[in-house]
Amino acid sequence: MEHTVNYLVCIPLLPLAGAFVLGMMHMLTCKNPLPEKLYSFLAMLGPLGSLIFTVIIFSTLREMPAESRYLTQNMFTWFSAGDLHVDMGLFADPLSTLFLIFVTFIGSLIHIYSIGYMAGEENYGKYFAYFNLFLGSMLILVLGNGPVVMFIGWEGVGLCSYLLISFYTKDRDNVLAGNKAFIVNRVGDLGFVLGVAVLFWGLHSALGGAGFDYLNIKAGASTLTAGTGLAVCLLLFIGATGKSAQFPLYVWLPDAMAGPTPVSALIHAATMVTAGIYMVARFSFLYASYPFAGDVVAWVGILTALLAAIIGCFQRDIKKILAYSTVSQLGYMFAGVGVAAYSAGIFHVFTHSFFKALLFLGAGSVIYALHHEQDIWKMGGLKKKMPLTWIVMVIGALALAGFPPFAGFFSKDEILFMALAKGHWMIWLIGVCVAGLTAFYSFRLIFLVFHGKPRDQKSYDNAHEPPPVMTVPLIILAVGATFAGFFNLPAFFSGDSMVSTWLAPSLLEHHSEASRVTEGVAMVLSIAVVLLGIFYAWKKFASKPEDKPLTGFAKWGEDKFYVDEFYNAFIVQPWIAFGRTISNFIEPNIVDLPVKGTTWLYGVLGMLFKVFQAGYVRVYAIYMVIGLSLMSIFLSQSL
Amino acid sequence: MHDLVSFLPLVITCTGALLLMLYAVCPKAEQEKASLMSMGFFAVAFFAQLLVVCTVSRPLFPETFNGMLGVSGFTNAACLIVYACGFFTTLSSHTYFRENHFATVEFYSLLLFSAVGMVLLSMARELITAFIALEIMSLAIYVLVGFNRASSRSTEAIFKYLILGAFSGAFFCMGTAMIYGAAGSTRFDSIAEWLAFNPATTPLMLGGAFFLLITIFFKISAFPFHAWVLDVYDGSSNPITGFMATALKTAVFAMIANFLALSGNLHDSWITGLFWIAVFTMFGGNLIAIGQDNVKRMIAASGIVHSGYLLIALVAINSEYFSGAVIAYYLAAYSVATLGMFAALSWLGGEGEKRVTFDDFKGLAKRQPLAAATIAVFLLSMAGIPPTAGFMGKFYIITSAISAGQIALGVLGIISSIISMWYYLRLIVSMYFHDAEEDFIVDGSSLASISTVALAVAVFAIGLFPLVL
Amino acid sequence: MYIDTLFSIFALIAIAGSLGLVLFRHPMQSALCLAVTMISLAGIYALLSAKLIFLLQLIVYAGAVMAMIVFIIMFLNLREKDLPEERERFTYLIGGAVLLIPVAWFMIKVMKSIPGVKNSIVGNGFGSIKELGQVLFTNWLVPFEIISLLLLVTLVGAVVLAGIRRESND
Amino acid sequence: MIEDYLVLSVILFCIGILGVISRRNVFTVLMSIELMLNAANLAFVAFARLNETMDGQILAMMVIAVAAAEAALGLAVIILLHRQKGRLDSNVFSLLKG
Repeated sequence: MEHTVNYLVCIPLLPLAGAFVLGMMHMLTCKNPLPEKLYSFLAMLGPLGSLIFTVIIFSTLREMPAESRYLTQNMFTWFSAGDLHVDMGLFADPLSTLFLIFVTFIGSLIHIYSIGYMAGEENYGKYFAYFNLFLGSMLILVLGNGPVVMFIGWEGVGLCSYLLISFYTKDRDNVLAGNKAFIVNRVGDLGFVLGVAVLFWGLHSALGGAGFDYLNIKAGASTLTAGTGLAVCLLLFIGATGKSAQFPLYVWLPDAMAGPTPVSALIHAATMVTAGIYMVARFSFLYASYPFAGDVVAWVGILTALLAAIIGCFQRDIKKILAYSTVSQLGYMFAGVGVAAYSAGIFHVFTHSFFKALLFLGAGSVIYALHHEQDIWKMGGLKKKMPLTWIVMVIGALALAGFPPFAGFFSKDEILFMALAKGHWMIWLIGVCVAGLTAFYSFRLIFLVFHGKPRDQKSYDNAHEPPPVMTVPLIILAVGATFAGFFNLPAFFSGDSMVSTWLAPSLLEHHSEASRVTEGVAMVLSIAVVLLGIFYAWKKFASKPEDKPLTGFAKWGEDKFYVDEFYNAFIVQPWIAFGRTISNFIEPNIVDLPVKGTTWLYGVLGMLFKVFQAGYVRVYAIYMVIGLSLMSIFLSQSL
Repeated sequence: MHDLVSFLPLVITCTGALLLMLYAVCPKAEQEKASLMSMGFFAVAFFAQLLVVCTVSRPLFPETFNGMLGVSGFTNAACLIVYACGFFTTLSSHTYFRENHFATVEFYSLLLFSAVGMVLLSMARELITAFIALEIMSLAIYVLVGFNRASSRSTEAIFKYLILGAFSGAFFCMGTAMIYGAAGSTRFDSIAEWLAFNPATTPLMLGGAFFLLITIFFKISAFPFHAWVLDVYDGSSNPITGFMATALKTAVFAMIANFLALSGNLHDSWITGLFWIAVFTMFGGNLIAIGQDNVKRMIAASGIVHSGYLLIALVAINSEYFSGAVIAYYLAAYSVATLGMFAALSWLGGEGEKRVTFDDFKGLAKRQPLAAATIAVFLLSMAGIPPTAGFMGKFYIITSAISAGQIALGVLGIISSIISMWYYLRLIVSMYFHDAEEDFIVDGSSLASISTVALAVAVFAIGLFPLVL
Repeated sequence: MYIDTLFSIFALIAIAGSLGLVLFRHPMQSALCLAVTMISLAGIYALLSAKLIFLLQLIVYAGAVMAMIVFIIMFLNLREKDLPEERERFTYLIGGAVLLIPVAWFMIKVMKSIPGVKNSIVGNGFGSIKELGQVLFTNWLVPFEIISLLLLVTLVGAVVLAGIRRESND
Repeated sequence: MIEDYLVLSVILFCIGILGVISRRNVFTVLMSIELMLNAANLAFVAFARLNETMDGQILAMMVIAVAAAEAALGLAVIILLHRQKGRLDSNVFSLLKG
């Protein structure tokens, strides 16, 4: 079977080209912008085109034998230095194709939604240019044929998140949030780069000048020494914690809510945060050989999930709640891939992308209806005004809480069950608790926003359903959030685990079997915990919610356990002080000295040479003869 | 037949020169028309040259011309650069002479004549043919430099250039005589044959090559034969300065590269000498440029530095597989930036070239953002900032030096290019970070402005060109 | 034998003439000295069996070129006060001579490296007009043709620089 | 001996260089350059005699033509200089410097 195709490049290229065209148009016409319809039409071309190509790739891959199911395209040799040979190439296998499917699909839906949400905004063209760029970078990240190409996309999404989070540049807080996201991501990127460097260092003799891509790395991975392999895994995971917002680098994600709501949806559902999971799954052949690294990943994941779920229970801002839920769900995913249940983790990424996009876009609709009001304590009773939004939000919340038969149930339970089956019962236990918390805070949100009495009558009166361009994507996503789980119906429900089977060739996974009884009991238990959470939320918030100041532990939770303040006091401030010292004292007095000295020397020499340009033709002739004479002396030696 | 096609662009240019010369006699002759005609001739010659670009390396009319002219891929590239330079110089001149009224039809005739000389020089496969071509080129350029008879600066420039040029030309003659004495012939193929059996350090061959190189060093303004270049560039009109800095250098480099590449023996014997000349040229040029306040003099001095880089490439050429691609690429990159710079100066310089110093361009970015941006592009390309053509050119030169084992030279080249930022950035700072003191009222619809923009695009196009390959 | 004697005489005259060129203050005296050098060089060409070059040296160089130079000197009607003072020229001459020692030494070393051959007049039409013409129009056609271009450039250039210019565009 | 002719050529060449670098009179400088070209010519003819090929004499002819052209243009420039300043001192023409 021929593995080389020439249309892979179209997938990232179409959104990138869209970004370029939109960006140029915006720059050329920023004074008197073109009609919004034109921008939106152009913006849609890229994502939809990518979606079509993704479908083509999917069907091509399906026809290939499972064991050699991949497509590649090499565009050109990017660079080649010593043994390091990097091709600018793309690589599509079942894993990346699954990512492509939901990235392009959900990305397109969010694009459509944005047309409505951003209508009438300033910098409409710039927004869509960034959006397309974001999607294009994510697609490069997913499709890159090796860690170096992946890194282009990795940095690209980081850049775009910065640009989009601080999109409303007039507000200084937004810019600071963008800076925070960028800087925290850079910390993670350092880990990633170091990991790739160590990986290459460990492999360069095994590669022997062959291309530094996944196929060759996988083939040579067995030659890594144990220490090197472990170091690579841990360093790469640092990168993943940055991009996928895990402890201790999760702090940027809640602040990233500063951007327009569709941006949050895109970051949380389709791009950026899934990158870390993708990367760990991509290197599953490494993580599988180092159980310790896997344990670290799993524990960091599940603890992040717990922490974020607790914080989520006490937030007031509708988008922050969703943000912490994302952090929490990402923790689940890492727990999944950490216990070597890669397909379960990936499947949760897949389902999560549907219901999280749904929740964000639904929240966006609410915010849009209430003219940018984000505090859930100022909402209430919106069920009557926005029935459609209510329905889809409930579906999203049920899916998030993991209530059967919605999408989240199957994927989350798969992770929990796999943790149990592999003997990580502590992780399983925490996971179940987190499930209860998740149910609690998601329904807290639903009840406070849609039920009860309106707490702010004025904005309640103005509320209305958004236009169809926004509701249609919501409906499509709601359908997805309801049924996406059935793609991977486990054997327990006499399903055939379609997604896991599809992913099998890309992942190195050992399936462990546990008895049907255990599986059943675990499932019932988690459903029960979820129901408990929903019930508690109903009891507390459905009829007569009280917005009283929080105290004690709850206050801690509301203030996010002071992690940001901790970072500020112990990392940011000392760092700033250190920087001040350097710039005020060390830089001008010590570092600049040789620079200034050289500058001075050159200035003096320059003046001297000016004198030599005396302007007399005879003097110039004399220079020539002096040169001639010196060279003659030199040449006479060799005669 | 093939020979005739290879010869076609030269014939076109030559015809153009002669026609314009005759047109000059016509009582109703107008210089504006003449400039359009010469533009046409250069354009046609350029496209004719594009047609012949693919011809393989061979002597032209070997029976009739006795192998004295030849074409190769490198020669073709050099000719392309010369024609393009001529074309853009004509565009700049057209604008320049709207505010400076001293042009006549002969100006364009001489421009075409000098291009003929340059093309012949790059095609020459025989020393005395090369000498005559060099003189055609030089004499035409001398006259163009001194074209403004009313200006004492211009007269001084032609005087200095002519005296020193003729002085250095005498060395070429003496060198040719010595090589003739050694090898019994002045044809490149015979010299190569002779060198196959005799060492290049035979006294007569060594001395002959030495004197030839002296002339070449003078023409490309290598240290210590550089002193004339600032005064002459300063004194001549903007378009001509651009033409001199680019086309002339291209042709001379084509000739000397062809000569040095004729035998590995000969090239090897000059590596050490060229090494030192390259180093002194780069650093001497930088030091001179640092002290300059006048943009034209600064560009002239930076031209010395660029000659240094090209000498690095000359050190690194491989005689067995000589394609000259690196040299041709760098020349193209350098020419585009320099021509663009002088096109912009022709456009912005104003009447009697009143804007010449760094301070005169203060705040240009506020009044003429497009012009400032294009000038910044050219300066950045000259400084070798990616993704401009200048960066790629320098990159190739330094990699070729390193792959030829001249690591020290490569490192020195990088250091020199860092130093050169000093004076390039100074102009950018002056344009962008100062308030405007005047309005820079210029005719924005002129041909020079179009050519400036076209060249700025070309800076990037040439920079990306190797990626396309 | 008489060839060597004649050469010595011509050489001495040539060197004396060239020194006169460099040393005399007035350009007219220098020009006449140069003419003397050129004529004696013509004689040396004859000794080297270069009959045509001997003729050309006399006709073109000593005749035409020198006549042109002398004509221009007289045309400009230089008086004593137009000439540069050049008091320092002997300093420069001595300094220049010192500077030139390595160059001259190098060149003489190069020239001395050839095998010693006794000069004698070569017969068989070596250097005569017919033979030279044949070589010129067979092997050396290209340089001969492009010299015509050079002369055209000079013509146009001299007119542009020194001729009457029609002020067309002002 | 042929090399004597060549040595004479070297001497004349060096005297020519000396004239260029030590004199300020523009005419003398121009004539010194002519002298250098003459010296090169002598070398051509002497080498032609040595190699017993006539190519050297052809080359000498070419150089004579080039020298004549250069002299013509040089004289045109001298007329130009004289028109501007009325002086023929090369040091007078040092407006461009630095």
